[in-house]
Amino acid sequence: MDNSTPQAELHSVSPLGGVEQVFSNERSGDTVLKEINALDIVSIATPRGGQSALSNLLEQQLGVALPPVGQVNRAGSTVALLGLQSDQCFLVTTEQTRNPVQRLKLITGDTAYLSDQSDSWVVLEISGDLSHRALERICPIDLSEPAFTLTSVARTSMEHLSVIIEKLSESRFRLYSPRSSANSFLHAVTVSINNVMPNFLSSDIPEEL
Amino acid sequence: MSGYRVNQGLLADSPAVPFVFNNRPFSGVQGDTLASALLANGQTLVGRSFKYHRPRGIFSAGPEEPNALVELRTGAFKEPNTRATVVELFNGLTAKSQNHRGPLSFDVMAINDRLSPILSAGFYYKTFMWPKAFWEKLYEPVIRAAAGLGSLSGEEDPDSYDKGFLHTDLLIIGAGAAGLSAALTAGRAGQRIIIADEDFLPGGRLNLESFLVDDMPAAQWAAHSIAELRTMPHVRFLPRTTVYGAYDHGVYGALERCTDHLASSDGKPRQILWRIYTQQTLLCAGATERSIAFGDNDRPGIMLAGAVRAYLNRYGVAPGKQVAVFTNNDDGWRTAADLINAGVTVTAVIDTRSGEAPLPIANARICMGSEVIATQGRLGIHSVTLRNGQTIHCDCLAVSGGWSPNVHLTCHQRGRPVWRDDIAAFVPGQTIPTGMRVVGAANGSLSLTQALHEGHDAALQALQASGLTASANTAPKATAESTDLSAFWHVAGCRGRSWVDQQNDVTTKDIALSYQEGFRSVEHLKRYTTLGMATDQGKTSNVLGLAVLAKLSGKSIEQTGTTIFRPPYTPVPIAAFAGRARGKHFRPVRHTPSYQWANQNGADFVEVGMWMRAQWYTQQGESHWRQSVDREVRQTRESVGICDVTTLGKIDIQGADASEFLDKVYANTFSTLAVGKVRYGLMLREDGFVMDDGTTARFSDTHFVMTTTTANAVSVFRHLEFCRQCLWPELDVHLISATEQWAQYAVAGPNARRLLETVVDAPFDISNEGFAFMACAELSVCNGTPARLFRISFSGELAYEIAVPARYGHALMDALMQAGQPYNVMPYGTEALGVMRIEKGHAAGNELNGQTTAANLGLGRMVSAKKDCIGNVLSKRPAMNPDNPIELVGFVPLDANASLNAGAHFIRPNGEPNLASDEGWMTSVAWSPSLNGSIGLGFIQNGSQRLGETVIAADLLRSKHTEVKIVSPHFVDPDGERLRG
Amino acid sequence: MIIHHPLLGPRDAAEFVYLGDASLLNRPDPAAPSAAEDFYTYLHLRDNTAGEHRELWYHEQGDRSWLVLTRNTLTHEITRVELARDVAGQAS
Amino acid sequence: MRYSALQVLKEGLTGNKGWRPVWREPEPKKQYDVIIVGGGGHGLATAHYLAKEHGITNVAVLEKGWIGSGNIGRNTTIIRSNYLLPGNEPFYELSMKLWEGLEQDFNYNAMVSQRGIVNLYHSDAQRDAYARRGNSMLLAGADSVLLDEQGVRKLCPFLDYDNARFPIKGGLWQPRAGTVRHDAVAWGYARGADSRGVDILQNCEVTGFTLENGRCVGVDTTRGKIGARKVAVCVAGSSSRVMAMAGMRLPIESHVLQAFVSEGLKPTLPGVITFGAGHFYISQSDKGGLVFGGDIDGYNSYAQRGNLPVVEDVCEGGMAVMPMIGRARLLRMWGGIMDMSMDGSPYIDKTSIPGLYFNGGWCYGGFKATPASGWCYAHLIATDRPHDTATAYRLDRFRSGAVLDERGAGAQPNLH
Repeated sequence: MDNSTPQAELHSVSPLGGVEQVFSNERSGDTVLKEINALDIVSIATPRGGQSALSNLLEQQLGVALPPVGQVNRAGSTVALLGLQSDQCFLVTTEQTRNPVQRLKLITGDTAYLSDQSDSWVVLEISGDLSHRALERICPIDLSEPAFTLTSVARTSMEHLSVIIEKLSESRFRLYSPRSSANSFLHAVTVSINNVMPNFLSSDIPEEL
Repeated sequence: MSGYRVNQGLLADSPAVPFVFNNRPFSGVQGDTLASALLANGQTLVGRSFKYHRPRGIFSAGPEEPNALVELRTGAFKEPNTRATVVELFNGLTAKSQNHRGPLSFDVMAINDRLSPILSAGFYYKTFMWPKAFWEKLYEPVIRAAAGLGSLSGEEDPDSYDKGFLHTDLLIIGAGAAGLSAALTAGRAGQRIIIADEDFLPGGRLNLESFLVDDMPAAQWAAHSIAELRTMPHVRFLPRTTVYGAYDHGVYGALERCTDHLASSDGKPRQILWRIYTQQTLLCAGATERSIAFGDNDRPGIMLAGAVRAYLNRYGVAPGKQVAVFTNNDDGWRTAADLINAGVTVTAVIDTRSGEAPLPIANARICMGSEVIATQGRLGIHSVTLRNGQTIHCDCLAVSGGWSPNVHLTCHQRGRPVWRDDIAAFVPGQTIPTGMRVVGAANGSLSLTQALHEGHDAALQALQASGLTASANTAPKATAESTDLSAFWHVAGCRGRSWVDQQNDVTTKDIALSYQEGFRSVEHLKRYTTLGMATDQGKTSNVLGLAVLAKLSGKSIEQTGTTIFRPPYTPVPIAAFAGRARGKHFRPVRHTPSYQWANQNGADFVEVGMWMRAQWYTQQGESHWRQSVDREVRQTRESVGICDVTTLGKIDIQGADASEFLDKVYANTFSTLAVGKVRYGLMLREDGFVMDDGTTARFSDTHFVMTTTTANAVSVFRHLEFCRQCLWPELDVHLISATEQWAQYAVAGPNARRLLETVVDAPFDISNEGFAFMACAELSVCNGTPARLFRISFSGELAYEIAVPARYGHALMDALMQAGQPYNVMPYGTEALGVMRIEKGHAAGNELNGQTTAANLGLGRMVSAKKDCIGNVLSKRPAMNPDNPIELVGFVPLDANASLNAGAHFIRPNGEPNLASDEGWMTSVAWSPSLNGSIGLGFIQNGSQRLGETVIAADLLRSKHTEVKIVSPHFVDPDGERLRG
Repeated sequence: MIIHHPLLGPRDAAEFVYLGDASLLNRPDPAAPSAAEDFYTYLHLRDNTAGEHRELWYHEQGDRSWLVLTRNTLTHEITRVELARDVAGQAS
Repeated sequence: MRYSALQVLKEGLTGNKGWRPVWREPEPKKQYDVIIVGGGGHGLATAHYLAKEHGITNVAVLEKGWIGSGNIGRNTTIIRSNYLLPGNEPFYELSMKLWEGLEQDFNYNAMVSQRGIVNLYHSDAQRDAYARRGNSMLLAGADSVLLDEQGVRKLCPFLDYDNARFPIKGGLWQPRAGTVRHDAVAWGYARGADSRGVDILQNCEVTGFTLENGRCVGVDTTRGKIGARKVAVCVAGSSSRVMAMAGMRLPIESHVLQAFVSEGLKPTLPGVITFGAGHFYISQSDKGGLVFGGDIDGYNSYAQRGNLPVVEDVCEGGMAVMPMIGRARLLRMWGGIMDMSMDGSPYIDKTSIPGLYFNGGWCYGGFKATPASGWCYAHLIATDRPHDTATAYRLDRFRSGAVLDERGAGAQPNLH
């Protein structure tokens, strides 16, 4: 960290320092757990009665309409709108800037109320054949089709922590949890993976796979 | 020694497995339970009963076992009260019998048995009352030591446990004939299924009987069916999994035993507690056999007829060399038949029914219309006496009183079972859990063919309900066996005691006495005699007990009714319900962005809710926390200090009607707050008491940022959402928590501005003129990092709070410390924060405890009379506005060196220490470096009118009475010149 | 218990926080002469029905919406779930 | 018949033939001086003290099912008088003193076992609040001891001190607190009341109140109309339903509280222990079962059963504070219906209808209050004046604002 002079630009730290863990196993293949950092997250609240105006605007400017609650609208791999409340969604983008609200405000003007959430969350991605089985240990939501699809998003709680979950593929999930408890959340997910890794000494797991 | 291994049963070619029971080495085979292995080794005596310490043997072959309870494993892994009948044998298993003093074969506590006439039901309610003091000192310790069963290790459970959530369309409980038949039909049609079975060898009684299914041995058919189901991707098979409870709306609790059959858990969870969410459920839990009450029917060697068959057919073990059968139904005869086929001697079949023998039993005495009235043998049975005086030799008596369907899960939502006379048993009633169907023996359909057909049919209905069509198949075929029975409960006129509940030692005499003393409702009977309250929850005894009671009252069993079946179906370890939430992981830990920084700079942390906060920073040469805290206070008041206040709740409030909304939720007015300004806000509950306080800043006409106390961040947010959605939905206002988003630091002290001027980017002006007390701004620091600056003060000093996005928190802390070097800046913790707020007379958690009003806090004037707000109306209730209200004031000891205790109560000098003279209490105390003495805040009647008066701070708990003077709560800078400077 | 959220479908009740009788939606008029009595009744007296009960639940671990459930307090059966915002909107 | 060790011996040797019913099963009379609606602990205690202390014996106790079938037969058997507020503490201390003489009073061994209760604290603020409470208790003549961590270690060495998420910093200890065999309390009071002439009428459900020109003069029941000069309702758990028959709405919600018992174990716990950083309290019964519980489920319910989240929450608390109980098995879980009041404190009061009295709102604290509740209710019924220790238990205290909010949680029943 460079702090030689107070005038130095502030150095940023990610919640988990960019952790990436690979859980290898001959029988089940690799399960990868990875922190995702390069994201801007802005909450967009819709003024009463301003639904369609805002939705059209976003569709024109970003190529994504306002999603209904529980759904994700994506534009390519760079922009996603997560419908988290009936009058509020998260804009998640990989195109980062110093002040995401300022930038988005240029587009939305007075049609939306914006609030920066980029630093509010630790974001983990879990992928591999065991992902589903691992999440089964902590996630109360049915993550299988058709209950939970590739355009689904849900906020729920896991191990006493608030978590937003989306499904990027059948074996790949993205999890957002509050930044301050990032370590507890990482622990919850890693324990889940370890607990479902096949154990060659015990006979109760194989059929499970 | 009587039991022995006749063949290998299903365990052909199983390897030998050594184990230890009561310190003696034994050998069983893979696939044995501890019980079958003990029987195979001729170990008939395995335990002692609860009250009379009677010798007891293995009674059943399943979870209903009342007698064969052992302490399994050793050291911290010890598991008391473990049923030997369900313990899967593993290499090196160690078990001990329980509840005896001295060797199992000679328990000195067996003296109780001699005293049994006196120790009758409820005897303890009638004595042990004199002398009064003797109960805790003498009687109770003796009773307690004698009671109980196994013992805990006293050490932390070293195993780990996990939990999980499963979702399915069809849950099948039990993989016996009915369950497997259903699973095949539904599975083949592609339905999403979970099938759970409590046994480690699924198949239920298919593994215990000598039947044929689809022309192959039943056990083999079960194995094939399971193999087929395992190939179906949409079928989840859970062996060793007990569904223990049925909860609302199709939620089922299940316990999977992952490593209990292994010598070691090998780092994996020992058990998993599953919550299963299902659309439909088939309960295929089978039935449990029950005994008959007759003289001395509890001797080791007397067991259920079906259990004898189970040991013979599944484990290849004959529980005796000379077996007699006592039955009231045809099923009992099958035990005799199977024994004969295995070459075991059957000395007699005694049937309470007259007429023809339903089966031919070679070389056995057949006694129709007869009864066993007595048994002989000390530590094991050696003969029985019949009504006609005949004595019959046997080292094992197989008893069948009929079968009781396992209706438990149908009753977990308060459904009541109904009586069926033809099978003399309770079957599921009309009200059972939504989405559940009951199939096979659990439904009173006791024959194999019925089970197979009902399973198939129920699956068809389940498929239809979820819009699937069955692929063409029919129910598996089996030969129909007869299950005729005529109810028979209690052999009358026996001289010996007739046991009903073997574990709790409840006999027919106890039931009669209970009735005689007026305990005639089944619930009274249960509570007075403890019938059915043992670890088996009366699985083999309840119905028998009801029958005996019914006979006494001349009512039918149906009129007599049952007690309530409650979860769990079989006992579940407490640790399994807790899962991972233990030790340090009991609850999540929250860290602020500069936690690492604080860690590296000598911080000592304290739990504040989920947060870990720095309470002080120890510097070199400081050996006591007070040294650190005093230094932090002095340094702040003299120059400048920095405190991490990130944990305060921050709520981003936006909308066209945001200011109107704030006027409604705050007692004071916010619509008049200018943009760029901050105001202290007081929030009431609707009942008029203070809910929370904090500052709210206005960044634009439509944008406010509210801070809450750390403790109330979540509840205030919830309350605001209630106001927004439920009370004033017409308002355009939106909330989102920004607590996690911003790292926030208080910079306090005379040099605070000078310090900040070096980090705030030009052209922002934070001079006293340009940025006066209670100003706020969005600006940038350290070359463009977006930040928020608030000029507010909790310490009473010239102070600011500066916030940056969390990712920069650590770096900002470094930057501020750098910038502050010329002023000898240092960080201070929550203790110094607390001292300074007490010096300044600010209320905090100890004062805002939900019991105080604005008036109590001296903030009565803040409750606006001009507008409505939450709590306004009810805050005016008379009793909340008395003539002599308690008021928050300051206190100092008359003796300058004396210290103060929070929690002390105030009484007038020379007043008696009693409630009548209680005038209030001390809420917060501190040693004030600024005043160089102890100070306190507290509530006392009419405080504001009594400044200068002396009262006693009475701390009876710590026998510390201190004379204190009532003073203004504003110990430092009462006129607030510093914070405006 | 499972609550069938009108927007999200079935969710475990553990995600929700319970408040109480839906009559709490009908906050009295603070300006009415009977305000003191009205607020006392509104906040404290309950029908406490044994049977169909309309009640307020908050989806704290979800979409943060307040819901009005119609739930039978004898059987726990839930027959109706509405957004409190809609119900309140109709009321006012 | 007087119970004694000698009697037990004598009967034991003569085949226990001589024991007679603990209470009679009489037919209802047409008219009583006092009818008590509800044959639970509080109702039976009220009848006992009406007869014994006030000489009013022409009394009937009406029970819709079997006596003791309410919360007296379904609780965690704890007795204590560790309250904070002056409106509460003297009442619960009176109860404690009555417990201490109870068995000799009604000649029945209810196994009153004063093995103490420790409320653990985990922060300085909690310690200060407990200090305030402990001093209130001492000011009211009760016993109370503030323990530091070492003190708690001496008392309960088996707790988790070294690996705890919320470290144990000490506890507030009341040595005179303890447990009682709950069913026996109902049976003992029934025996005491019955022996003084009180009629205990089981399977006699009240279906309505008889009012004559505004005064309550009796009740309709499933066993016919019964008249009385005074009718005293004492049906915690069903209060709203019963009082609705008199046209009254109450400051009460019905909630389910679950409780749990483990398999029988050899003695392992000294007394009652409550966890201060989660919802968990525990004791061990004379039979050896660990008896424990936690928070209410939190939603209105009359179904006497709860759901899994609370079971898990309670066991998490248990494992957090005493991980040695992990391998003990939970044998049975049940739910009772609580009268949850608006401030967590009960009501013992006249109603707006002359001749009709009300006792309820005990939340989950009714068991420990049984003797004092009966004592004070009997006093109110007999004298029409509240007992000195129960003057604060007014039904209309929310109108005046004189609330008794021990927790400072406000007018939301499921927070108390």
